[in-house]
Amino acid sequence: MEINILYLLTILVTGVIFVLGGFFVSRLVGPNNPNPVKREPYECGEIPFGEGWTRFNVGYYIFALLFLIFEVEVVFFFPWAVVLREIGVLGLIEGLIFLFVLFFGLIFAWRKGYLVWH
Amino acid sequence: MSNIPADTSIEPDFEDYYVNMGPQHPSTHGVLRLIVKLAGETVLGVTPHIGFVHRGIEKMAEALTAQQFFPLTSRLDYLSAHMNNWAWAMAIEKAAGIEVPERAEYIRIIMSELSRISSHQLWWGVFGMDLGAFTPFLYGFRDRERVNDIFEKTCGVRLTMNYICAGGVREDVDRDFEKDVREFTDYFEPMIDEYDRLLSGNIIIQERTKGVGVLDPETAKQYGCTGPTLRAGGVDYDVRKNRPYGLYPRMDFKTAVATEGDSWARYVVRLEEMRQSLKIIRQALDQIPAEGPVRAKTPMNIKIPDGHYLSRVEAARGEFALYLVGNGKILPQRVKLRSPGFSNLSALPETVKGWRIADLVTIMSTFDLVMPDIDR
Amino acid sequence: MESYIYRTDKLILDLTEWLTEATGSAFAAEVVKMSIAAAVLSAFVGLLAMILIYIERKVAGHMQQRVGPMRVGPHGILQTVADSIKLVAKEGLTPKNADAFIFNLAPLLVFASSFACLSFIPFSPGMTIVSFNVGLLFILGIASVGVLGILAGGWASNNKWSVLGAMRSGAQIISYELSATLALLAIVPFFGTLDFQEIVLSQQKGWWIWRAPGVGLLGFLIYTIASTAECNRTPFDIAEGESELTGGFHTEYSAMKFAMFFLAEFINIFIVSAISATVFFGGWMPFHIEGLDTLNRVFDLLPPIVWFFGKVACLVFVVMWFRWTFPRLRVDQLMHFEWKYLMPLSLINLALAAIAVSAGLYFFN
Amino acid sequence: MTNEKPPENQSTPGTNADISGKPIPTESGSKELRPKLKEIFGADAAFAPESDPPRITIKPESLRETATRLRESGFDYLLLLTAVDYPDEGKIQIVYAITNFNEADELTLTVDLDRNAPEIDTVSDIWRTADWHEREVFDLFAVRFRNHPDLRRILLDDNWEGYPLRKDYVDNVHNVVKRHG
Repeated sequence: MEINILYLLTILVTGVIFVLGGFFVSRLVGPNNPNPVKREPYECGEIPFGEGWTRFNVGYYIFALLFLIFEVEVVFFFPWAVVLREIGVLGLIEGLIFLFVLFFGLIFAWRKGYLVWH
Repeated sequence: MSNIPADTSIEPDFEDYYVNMGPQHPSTHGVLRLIVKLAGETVLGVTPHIGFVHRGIEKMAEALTAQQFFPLTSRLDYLSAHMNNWAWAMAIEKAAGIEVPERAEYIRIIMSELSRISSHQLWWGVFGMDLGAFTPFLYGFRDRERVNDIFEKTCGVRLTMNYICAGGVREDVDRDFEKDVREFTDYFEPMIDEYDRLLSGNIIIQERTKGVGVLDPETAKQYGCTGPTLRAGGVDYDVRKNRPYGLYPRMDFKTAVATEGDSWARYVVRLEEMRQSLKIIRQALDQIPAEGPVRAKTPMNIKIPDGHYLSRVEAARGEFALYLVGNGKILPQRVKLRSPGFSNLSALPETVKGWRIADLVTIMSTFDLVMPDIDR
Repeated sequence: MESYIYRTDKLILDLTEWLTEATGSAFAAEVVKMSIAAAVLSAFVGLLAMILIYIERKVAGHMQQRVGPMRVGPHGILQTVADSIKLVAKEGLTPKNADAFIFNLAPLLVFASSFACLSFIPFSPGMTIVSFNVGLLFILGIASVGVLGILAGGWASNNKWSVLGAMRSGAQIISYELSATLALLAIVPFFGTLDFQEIVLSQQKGWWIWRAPGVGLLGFLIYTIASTAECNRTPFDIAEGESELTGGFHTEYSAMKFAMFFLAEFINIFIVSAISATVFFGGWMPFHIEGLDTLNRVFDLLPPIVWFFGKVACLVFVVMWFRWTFPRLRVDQLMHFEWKYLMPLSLINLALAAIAVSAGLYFFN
Repeated sequence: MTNEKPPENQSTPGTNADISGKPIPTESGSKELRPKLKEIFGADAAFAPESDPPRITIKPESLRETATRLRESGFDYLLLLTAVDYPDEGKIQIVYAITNFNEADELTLTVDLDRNAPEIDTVSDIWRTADWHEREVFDLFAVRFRNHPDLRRILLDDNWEGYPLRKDYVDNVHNVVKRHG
């Protein structure tokens, strides 16, 4: 088990090295002479006005929140799903109740109109 | 608020912000700049800025003789080059009182309808690409090649044909012309059904276009929109029917009209127009006299008599009108080119208001803008 | 004795044994194995991306009645090599108002997470770099780090198009991740493990796509749709949406920084297809029909690794097929489709799967 | 010219082509056009009846009134709006080509303006298509349109010097002029 974590770490580090190596080679091989015009953000060939960092419509965050709720619940399902065959009918019913609550939550959000993109 | 000056920096308030769409943007199809006011994804307003390919063709016209100006008319809406040539030829013929031989009139019709088809083929492909489906683009181009080949055989040119001239057409068609065109019509008619299968039947296309960007007929009329953009709203207006020119009165065809005025309607109208064009081409091929002159005798330098002359044709994008003011010399006093795209584009801000940025692309695509035509 | 190509698990064991003998310690052997794994995986990634990009262009070409790349090398097979050389030789720019650190971190996050995901994939018997007993959960977790990279990259660019693309991808990918997770979760009760090799082994009698009654097929469909969305592929490529957002979150990226996003996209296609192949189509397990021993033996002639890559290739083709057929959805339609159709459907699918398992309702027991 | 094929749809509204299919360059649009125009313009307008389309010269002051009356009597389509420069006569002539979507009647209004300070009322609230057309005329001829909602240059740069479609415009950089006859 521990050796597996070591493996994972190795792979992760390899991935990082792969990227950094790529950047390094690119820096070595490719030209590097930036100038203000080149570094201008792309806005279809016009000089951009204002910043890109603007406040955003709340529509995005509603979905982010919904995701957070559901994803956490879904993670709880994993151990249940793994042992479902061993825990029998009682475990099934308990899981289904949880699932129903989740489903109800979705219906609730739906009826409240949160699933409409603004 | 919708008309903000071009180069002052804008202090965005909390939710709205401005973004330049174009001149270098994949969906503006040419160099059109739209200043889009957004709140999140929703378009609050659009200010078009045009003129990036303004070449001063109207000014050039004042220094060119009638014959010399023909090539420039091909370079307006390069996809309706024949129709634009025709408009100029018609104005000159009207001014100088030139009779056009019958065979030439038929050739003009066939060429115009072919170029309408080729224009719509290109539009159809690009429309698919604007909506994220790249494959239709190449299907459209594949079929367009055939039309271009026909043009190339007769005119020697594939795009800016410069074929229709004062008093007829430049020279007689290629000897394979009739065979080629008939082959093309037989090939292309079932191909429109394939277009339907590939794109029109797709549920995503329908979701993306139905009800999106409704341009109601009253607004469209107010803005002087013409062509499929207007007819999609249920206004049965087609220059070929309402102000017939050439031999169009002899042709039996229907103007393609839809009722909804949305992007889907504009799409359907264009597909139907291709079918109607095929029908016209077939009739013209049946009726065309086998022999005969194709060009009336015209002087090298045509004197344009004093007066005002207006000629109107139905180009692929709508009504192309040409206003010629003569002063008795060979150089015109003034030539005004009324391009369909110019007026169609002016209705865009009204149409896109409240739609999302992806719909802006759809609507713009179904308006079918060609910038050299608008900027002249 | 069967050859190593069929018994890769034996190959690994023998290799470990030999290495332990040669180096004198079990740990040193593991270190050497780690180095081999890292080197092989790096080479594999480079090769995989190039092959996939080449295939994509060829598939697209033939679907569009053209031939695709033809000039560089026979049938253009060296085209992607030429492209990568070009990308390396380009100038990498950082826009002037951008958050430079996050801007450069983003491609790293995206690529490294995809790269790490590869280590869980069971290519062949015994051939998994990291065999966790919670592999499935882990891979889902690591994969979602990639979203963070896209979001961070788009946001750090300080370009309006990129920010729009980042916001879109943020909203989209997290939503579809739910469905993808739920679709896989629905199959978990059937095999009762999260270890990929065990998942494969549980399909000796038949692949879960048809062994699990109905829910397998439904789960596969949901997973295919949701994972296409997770990979930012058409018809769900709104984060890039080049006809709307001129490139979306990677508008400002150039040279190697862009190449990393591009590479990660293709690795992700491979990963989701590999997961799909493993969970629904038996991974490296050959196709067997119980009772028809002759036929089964013919199928056994193909080594497991060929089976695995064959299945993955088919699924990758499906994803490419989508891309060159469908137009793009609009962002609100995309979200509605997820939350109003896919989500309820995946929840129901999970409930049905749970009931089916408890009732012992599955084929080929 | 042979004439064996009769036209198949003779009754198209607005058709003024004879059987041979040759459009007759005479009167435009429906038969009721002339009486209608008489009704609208009365006798005070300079009416050029021989021209095609019918051309009426009106005074700048009566433009808005005329335009409103035209719009009310069904001329719902401003085909184009442009200007013609006559430096010798010291005038700029604004041309309105007006038609309608149903019968396709055509007529043109012309208004003569002083070349040195051309100014006229806008018609962009009557036909909205005039909005951009007036901007174009402003851009190229320096004609000011009173009460125009947004009179900016449309085709040229905001800081462009001069008005190119005026006859006396000289620009040796952008404009290569080759004279004939």
